[in-house]
Amino acid sequence: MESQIILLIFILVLSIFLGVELITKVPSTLHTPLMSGANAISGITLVGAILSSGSSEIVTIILGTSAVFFASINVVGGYLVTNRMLGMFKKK
Amino acid sequence: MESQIILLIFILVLSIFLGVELITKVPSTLHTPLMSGANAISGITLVGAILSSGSSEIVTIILGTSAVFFASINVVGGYLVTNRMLGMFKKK
Amino acid sequence: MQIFFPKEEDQEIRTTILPEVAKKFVDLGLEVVIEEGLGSSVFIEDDLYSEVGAIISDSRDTAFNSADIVCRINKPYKEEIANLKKKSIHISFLDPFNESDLVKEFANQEVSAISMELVPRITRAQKMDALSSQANLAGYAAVVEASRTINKSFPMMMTAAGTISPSRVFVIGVGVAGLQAIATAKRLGARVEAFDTRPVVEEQVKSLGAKFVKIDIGETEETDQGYAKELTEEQIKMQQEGMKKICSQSDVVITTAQVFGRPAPRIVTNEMVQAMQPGSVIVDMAVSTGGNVEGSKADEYVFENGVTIIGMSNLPGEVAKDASQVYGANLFNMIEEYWDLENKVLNFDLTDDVLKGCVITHEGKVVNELVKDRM
Amino acid sequence: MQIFFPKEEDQEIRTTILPEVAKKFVDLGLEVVIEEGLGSSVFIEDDLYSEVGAIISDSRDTAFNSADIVCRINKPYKEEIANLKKKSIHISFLDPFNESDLVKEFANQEVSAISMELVPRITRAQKMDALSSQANLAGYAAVVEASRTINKSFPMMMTAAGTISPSRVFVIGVGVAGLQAIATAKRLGARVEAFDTRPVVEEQVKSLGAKFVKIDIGETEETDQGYAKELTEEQIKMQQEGMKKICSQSDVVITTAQVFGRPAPRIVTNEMVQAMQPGSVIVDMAVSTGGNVEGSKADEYVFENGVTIIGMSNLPGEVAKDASQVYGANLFNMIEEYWDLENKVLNFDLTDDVLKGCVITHEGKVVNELVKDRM
Amino acid sequence: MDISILVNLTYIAASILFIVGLKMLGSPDTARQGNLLSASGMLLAVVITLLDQNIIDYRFIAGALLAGGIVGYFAATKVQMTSMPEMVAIFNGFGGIASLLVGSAEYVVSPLNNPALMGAIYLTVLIGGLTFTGSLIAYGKLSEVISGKPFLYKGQQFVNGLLLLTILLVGVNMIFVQGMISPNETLILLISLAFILGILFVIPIGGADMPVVIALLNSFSGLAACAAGFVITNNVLIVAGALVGASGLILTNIMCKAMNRSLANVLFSGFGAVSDSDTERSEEQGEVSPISAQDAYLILEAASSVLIVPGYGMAVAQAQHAVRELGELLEANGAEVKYAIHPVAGRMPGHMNVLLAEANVSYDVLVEPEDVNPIMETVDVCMVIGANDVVNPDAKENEGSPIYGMPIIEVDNSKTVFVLKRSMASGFAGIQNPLFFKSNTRMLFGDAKETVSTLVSEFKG
Amino acid sequence: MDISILVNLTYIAASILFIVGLKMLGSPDTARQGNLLSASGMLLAVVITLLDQNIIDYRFIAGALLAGGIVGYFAATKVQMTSMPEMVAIFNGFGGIASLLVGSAEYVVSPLNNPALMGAIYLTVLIGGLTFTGSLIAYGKLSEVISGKPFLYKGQQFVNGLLLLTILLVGVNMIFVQGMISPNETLILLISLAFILGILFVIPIGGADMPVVIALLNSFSGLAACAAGFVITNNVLIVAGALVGASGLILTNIMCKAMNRSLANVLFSGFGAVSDSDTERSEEQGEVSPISAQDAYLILEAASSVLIVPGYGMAVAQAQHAVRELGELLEANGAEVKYAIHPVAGRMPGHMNVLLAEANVSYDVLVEPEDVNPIMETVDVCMVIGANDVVNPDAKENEGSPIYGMPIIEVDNSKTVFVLKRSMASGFAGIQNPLFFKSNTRMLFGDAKETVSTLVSEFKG
Ligand SMILES: NC(=O)c1ccc[n+]([C@@H]2O[C@H](COP(=O)([O-])OP(=O)(O)OC[C@H]3O[C@@H](n4cnc5c(N)ncnc54)[C@H](OP(=O)(O)O)[C@@H]3O)[C@@H](O)[C@H]2O)c1
Ligand SMILES: NC(=O)c1ccc[n+]([C@@H]2O[C@H](COP(=O)([O-])OP(=O)(O)OC[C@H]3O[C@@H](n4cnc5c(N)ncnc54)[C@H](OP(=O)(O)O)[C@@H]3O)[C@@H](O)[C@H]2O)c1
Ligand SMILES: NC(=O)c1ccc[n+]([C@@H]2O[C@H](COP(=O)([O-])OP(=O)(O)OC[C@H]3O[C@@H](n4cnc5c(N)ncnc54)[C@H](O)[C@@H]3O)[C@@H](O)[C@H]2O)c1
Ligand SMILES: NC(=O)c1ccc[n+]([C@@H]2O[C@H](COP(=O)([O-])OP(=O)(O)OC[C@H]3O[C@@H](n4cnc5c(N)ncnc54)[C@H](O)[C@@H]3O)[C@@H](O)[C@H]2O)c1
Repeated sequence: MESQIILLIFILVLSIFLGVELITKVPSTLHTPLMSGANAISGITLVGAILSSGSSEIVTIILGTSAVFFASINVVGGYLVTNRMLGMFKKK
Repeated sequence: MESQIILLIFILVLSIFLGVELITKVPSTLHTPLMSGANAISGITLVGAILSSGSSEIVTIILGTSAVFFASINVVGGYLVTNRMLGMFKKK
Repeated sequence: MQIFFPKEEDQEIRTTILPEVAKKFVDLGLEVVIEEGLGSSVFIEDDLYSEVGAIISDSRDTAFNSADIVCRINKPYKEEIANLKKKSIHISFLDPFNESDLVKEFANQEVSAISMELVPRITRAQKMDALSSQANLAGYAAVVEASRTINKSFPMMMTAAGTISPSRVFVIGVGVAGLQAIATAKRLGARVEAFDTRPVVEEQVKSLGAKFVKIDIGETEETDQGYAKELTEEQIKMQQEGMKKICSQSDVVITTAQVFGRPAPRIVTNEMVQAMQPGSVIVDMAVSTGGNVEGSKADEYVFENGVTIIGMSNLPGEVAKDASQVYGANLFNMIEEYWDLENKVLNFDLTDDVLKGCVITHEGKVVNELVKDRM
Repeated sequence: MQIFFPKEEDQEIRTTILPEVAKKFVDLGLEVVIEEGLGSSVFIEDDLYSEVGAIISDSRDTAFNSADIVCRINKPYKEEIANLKKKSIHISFLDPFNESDLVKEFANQEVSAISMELVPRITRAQKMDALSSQANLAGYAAVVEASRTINKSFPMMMTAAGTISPSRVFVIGVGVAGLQAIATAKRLGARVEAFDTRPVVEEQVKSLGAKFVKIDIGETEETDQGYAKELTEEQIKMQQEGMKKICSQSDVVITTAQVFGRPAPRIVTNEMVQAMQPGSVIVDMAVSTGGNVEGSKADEYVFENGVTIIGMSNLPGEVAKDASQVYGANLFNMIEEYWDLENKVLNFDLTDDVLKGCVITHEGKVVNELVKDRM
Repeated sequence: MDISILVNLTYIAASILFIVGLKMLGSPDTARQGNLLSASGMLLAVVITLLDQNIIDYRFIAGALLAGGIVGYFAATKVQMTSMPEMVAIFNGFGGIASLLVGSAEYVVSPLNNPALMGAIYLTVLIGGLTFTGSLIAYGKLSEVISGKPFLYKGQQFVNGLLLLTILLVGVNMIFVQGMISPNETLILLISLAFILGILFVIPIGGADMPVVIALLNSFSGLAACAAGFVITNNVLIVAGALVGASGLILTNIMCKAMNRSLANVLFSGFGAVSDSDTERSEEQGEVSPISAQDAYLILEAASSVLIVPGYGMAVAQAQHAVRELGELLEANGAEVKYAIHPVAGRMPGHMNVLLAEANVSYDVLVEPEDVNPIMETVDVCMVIGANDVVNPDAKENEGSPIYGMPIIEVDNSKTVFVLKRSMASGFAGIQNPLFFKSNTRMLFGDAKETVSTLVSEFKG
Repeated sequence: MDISILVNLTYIAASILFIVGLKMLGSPDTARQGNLLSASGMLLAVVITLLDQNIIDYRFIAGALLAGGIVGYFAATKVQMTSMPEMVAIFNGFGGIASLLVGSAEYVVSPLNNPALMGAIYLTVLIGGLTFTGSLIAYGKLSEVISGKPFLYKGQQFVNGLLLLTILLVGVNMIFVQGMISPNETLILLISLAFILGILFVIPIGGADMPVVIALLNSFSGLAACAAGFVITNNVLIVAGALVGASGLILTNIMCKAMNRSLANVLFSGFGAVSDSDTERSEEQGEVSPISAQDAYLILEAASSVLIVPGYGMAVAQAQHAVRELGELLEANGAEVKYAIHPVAGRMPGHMNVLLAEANVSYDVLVEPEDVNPIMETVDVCMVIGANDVVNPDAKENEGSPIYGMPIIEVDNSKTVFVLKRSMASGFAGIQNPLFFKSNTRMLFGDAKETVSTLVSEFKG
């Protein structure tokens, strides 16, 4: 267990560095779509929600299911909205 | 064990991406020092060598110890050479 | 309403309007009459005027008598004023501060006389400002004249047979004409320096890539229209002292210094001229208001110790065609501004800033305050 | 060794050398003699020459007789040659293809005559190439002259009184003079177009930011020195056809077309002149070799249907001081090139490419092949 | 092969898609594909998760997924273009509450004596909760349900301090001490505190700064997901969450820089409070919108007709060479470029002509006001370079103005106007210029030569 | 706390130091600190590893560490500056052999029936071995112990194919099948094959390309360490190794680009073989050294006196405006900038004057050859912009040359000469220019305007 947490922390650290490196010079017209796109990714908590709601405890199921609901709004809406925004950038 | 390998692969993937992102636009005067500096880092195998040579099997110890010897040349020499090269870049 | 453009005297190379502008007057609904041969000095035949709808008149006096508006470049003879129709309008350069007789005659005749030199220097009136439009071309012509006269090339040339050094041009007085002179000399490749008493000018000189010469002469002032105020005796001395060295190093000196309503300041003394290199050239652009240069004579090339002093009083005439074009445009812009399209009359509103500035006589009276003060 | 610089005739405004160059001759170890008043046309007094070590001679004939080298700008009178010392050297423009008599006289007198126009166009000889150094200044002067003459401004000016359109300048023949004319007109702000029969010129014209006019006249050639070859009758026709329209739209036409050793081609016909706008200006820079423009006359302003044709044969004289400076430098560079510092004599090596090109007579014989062929 | 290995390898693949997608979102040419990539990563992760053998009942999951998906779909497609930022805010809030719920769900079933797990749950709930309410407030401010004004009150700092302290104490209790209050109470307390924190965090910030706040909250919701990943030991949550957390923070920072402010300044100073005098003036004249050269570049890059209006300032800055270069680059980029020369621009007749000729601008591209004013509506961008009086709309609109009646270049009729000057100072005529306050005007402050040079280097990439 | 947690946390810290260090190595200002950071990461990792409780005997370790350290120290400090690249090559080789040894050591003690482990060991040994011999060959070529010429022979491809196939078979045997040959034999066979592969890989490549090869081998040694990390399940090896592996690959690519070649071209084509005719010509005239604008920028940036020598090419390219801008930037950077105008530069007398005046270059900074030739030794950089004949040293050195005797601008006496032109074409006089082949000359190929503009944007950063 502990060795696993160490590895997870490793992963966390690497991801953070990667996140920082990925975003460098972004033109400000892209700020909003980028924010929105990142927001959609943060809907990954949906995976966690699914896992939670698959439990057998009733409280967990309720909580998990509502989590699934909210998270899927975030994911579906987030990606669609981003896509719409980016649609405006099509070249002349 | 297997879950650990999964995590290690995760780490591997992230590190590779990070490695790619880190090096972007390097002026060519820095190519050699950068190569040399990266080379010194690759001497990290020294850590592995130490762990190997700490074994109780005699073959392992021999192999490990020679590994330590070579790796430490790489590490010490690598960092020092890099430092010397970079010393030439001091500003006027 | 009839507008008449008499031919200028023979020594004037410019003409009052070109056919293109005449057409605009016609389009405005005016009856345009021109005197025979109006455009001959700029190679424009009468046909071209009649093609755009102007009437060619061979009798100057008749035309004077019937026209509601008479437009010309230079001031009229006194006798001609008597010929003018009552309540008609007469537009031209007038020199009203010095020509009191003419002004009185206009008043007597009940002619409304507009003096082009008194169009105020406000942003709105720029399109009617003939002083500027002519000074601009004069600045250009002064440099062309100087480059023609001097026995050197303006630009630097590094050649196989050695380096030809650039001419040094020094522009004194950086108003409209001075700025254009700087620009033209710079273009031709000369090293250009300039001086003016008004400190705001420094930035303007630099904006043309030339060098501003700093001479400390104490406080100076400008009027609200941007004209310079007269310097004190002492300041003039300081200025001359500061300029002497620069003049002696210059191949060309161009002086444009004017003070509104006064004789031009005497800036370049005979001593300074003596100090200049033989072969160098001075263009005195203020020669007609008294001259900035000691010894300059109107419409003459004076040779003084190897130095040529050019005193052309009609520099815009050197580019007569363009000068005529812009002068005509100034006239047109002025008349159009006050033209009542429906009633086909001029709105003579003397409370208007521009008219208040440039109308000298109206309804038998001298109405311009400045002119009245000086009479 | 004595070197003598006689004064040029009165109509020549240039002078052979300026004091700075005279000093260089003195430093080389030559005895420099100048005729009294040598520099007066460019405002240089004799004192300045004597200051650098030159001897002022008041007897032209004596000096001719004793000098080992005589340098001047223009060709001598036949009588003067008889005055020259035997085995002396005479350097000047000579026009040897047309002045067979002079050449013969030089040979008779056993004078080594060097013709400045025959200095070959090779990189090494550029510093001695007076044709280039003078043509360059002539190109500049032609534009200044045109800008003085035309009644328009060269640059465009967008002003409150309307837009003054830029003058259109058309340069025909883009050798040294043509290029400088283009550069100068461009500088002044004109719209410049140019044409030449040699196709390499296109890139050069563009390198000055002007427009090259393409007229298809078939194959053209240039000599190995870069001179143009003569066109066929038919080609000339094609060229004239192509140019007519451009000329009629141009305010200024400057022609510089020359063909080495032949009369200048007739490019602008009377018909083309007629088609131009009244008031426009043509400068025929080839007027002294026969003229590119029909009706142009040497040293005259010809008025043809409102068009002014300027035919100044001595354009470099308009910038006489600079022209004198570079001409003197050309002379100096030539003499220095062959000067034997130890023995203080000229190395007259007729196998040398440059001398082979420009020495006409030597030791009593006409040695130049080209000249011999034409006699 | 073990299904869990498959699942995990798929998670790795999904993470790679997120990484590449995020990278591609940062550049205009690839942003759209980037979003698609990241979306497919998400699909992959969700589908593979559903294969998980521990899931007992799919019904609820399927239902919730479907419901959420439908809501999200309609919200995203029906919203007005202009309200998209609000939408993002609210989506983000939902992400936060989802993390909070996951954390809570696990809390209910987990052993309490595992500090690492408790710590992870604590963070998940706290960050998720604050993201939720914070986003809601941001939504409110943007959609003007709540006043956009920064809300400031006395003792604010004290209240905040107290709140943070309480939260800290609850955390200590939850992770280490245990049992001071019951687990359920702890959870409810924590959730409430997180909610309050979110509200108090966002409410004092002005509406204009909301985009930055949303970016920050977005970063938080990533962190919440990341924390949730630790709670259920799931790599893909950790990776994706951390990516979003880190990149969101960087993005927040970039956005602050673009506004020329620091993050601290955005978060902790009521905008209006800083510059009282400014606000006063702008109430008279309207507001000035400055723009950075980089953003101006993006607009120019997309423009198909550009009108350059030079004035005296171009001469002072001696910017003519740089301007010519910019013009050439714009043309190379496919735009039609003209220079509108006002007759009295500069300080002498033909001033602009002299400079532009020097810089080799062809006469053919110079136009006069009369020619260009009638077609001004078709111009995408007017670049006013150091001109002022000659583009002052007062000349046609304001009878009282000393320049009333002068013809001007009516740049205000074009789609976008950039005004390049150093300050709000007036020109020769000494009068204020209402152009600067129009809604389609952007001020590009700075020396004209420097600004234009920056634009040029932007074009050269 | 468990010591292994401490160890692992330290590894994380070390990894962070490597990441940051590597990042900083990529920029001139921070490279030195970057190297220090990464070195301290290494120290940290080594020290904490020594605390490992499973280590039985420290004596050998300490001895080997000390010995290796001393050798490394002396090798690094005593080597001549010019031989540093060789040194890097050999260090890299040692890193490779160390990984190989670690892999072998683990192989000896590991169960054979764990395919994942076997796979890791296989990769470690293979990559480590090939890195080792490859680096030795690269060292040999650079230090000219081995001929720098690309070594090509008939049937090369066939031999290589056979080798790779054998290696593959050994791998299959080792990982999956087991027992076709004894473990020891397998190991020895694998090591030999790896060694041979390394030799055959590097030997065909020309000496000039060695830097690229070393960078690639460096990337390999990172991968070997990474594989070793999998063998002994050690994160820091994986992270550091993968970082180096990936960044090394990118760096290799960047280096290829700077040479205007593709990696494939470097690796698989004998350099000489491609351009036989080129070699021939350059044997006559010496070799031309091109330089990229970026590198030229770095040299200019450090120069304290710069002489610009314009010629006809500047006029053709109409580069005068860009040149002026570059001159201004150089001055702003503290360099003294002059323009040397040759009397016959261009195609008409004063051609350069016209252009430079148009671009607003002050007359004061124009100098003539006579003035500048005597002090040419003190000039750091001469920028020859589209000039050719006027800087041709043949005019003073080669009596047979048609331009012999013409005074020239003796740029070849300055410290560095950049020649900006489009090709090796000759100028007006139609003759070759030996300047281009001098050792202090660098050719900046391309249209002069574009090249100068690139330099300008480099300066603007
Ligand atoms: N053309 C003529 O013949 C003539 C003659 C005399 C007077 N005028 C008058 O001059 C005026 C001309 O109008 P205009 O629009 O050309 O100029 P303007 O109204 O005088 O405005 C020039 C603007 O340029 C800005 N500026 C100055 N230096 C700058 C720099 N280095 N970088 C960027 N911006 C700079 C100034 O603002 P910041 O200080 O904020 O930067 C100023 O607002 C008219 O009012 C006209 O009547 C014209
Ligand atoms: N000044 C005069 O009065 C005059 C008159 C006639 C002849 N000449 C002769 O002209 C020559 C002048 O010497 P120079 O050194 O100025 O010029 P040059 O020797 O003619 O060389 C010009 C060089 O510029 C390069 N070039 C052309 N276009 C370019 C572009 N767009 N970008 C970058 N480089 C470009 C060409 O090489 P690439 O093609 O490889 O780019 C060429 O080698 C002398 O030989 C002189 O005798 C001078
Ligand atoms: N706003 C407008 O519409 C408008 C229009 C045209 C001109 N102007 C401005 O009006 C001003 C005057 O222009 P102008 O050309 O009519 O001026 P001007 O012809 O009256 O005088 C020419 C110049 O001489 C200078 N001068 C006077 N005494 C001098 C001395 N002792 N030494 C040196 N210089 C001396 C003046 O300062 C002036 O610059 C300028 O600033 C010009 O920009 C404004
Ligand atoms: N290498 C050197 O050292 C050197 C020195 C000076 C000049 N040059 C070259 O020599 C060449 C000739 O120069 P130049 O000024 O003595 O020439 P030029 O005076 O003999 O003739 C002037 C120009 O007229 C042109 N021309 C002839 N017939 C024409 C026609 N029918 N229509 C139009 N144009 C016609 C010629 O092509 C030439 O360009 C130029 O290319 C110049 O660059 C070389």
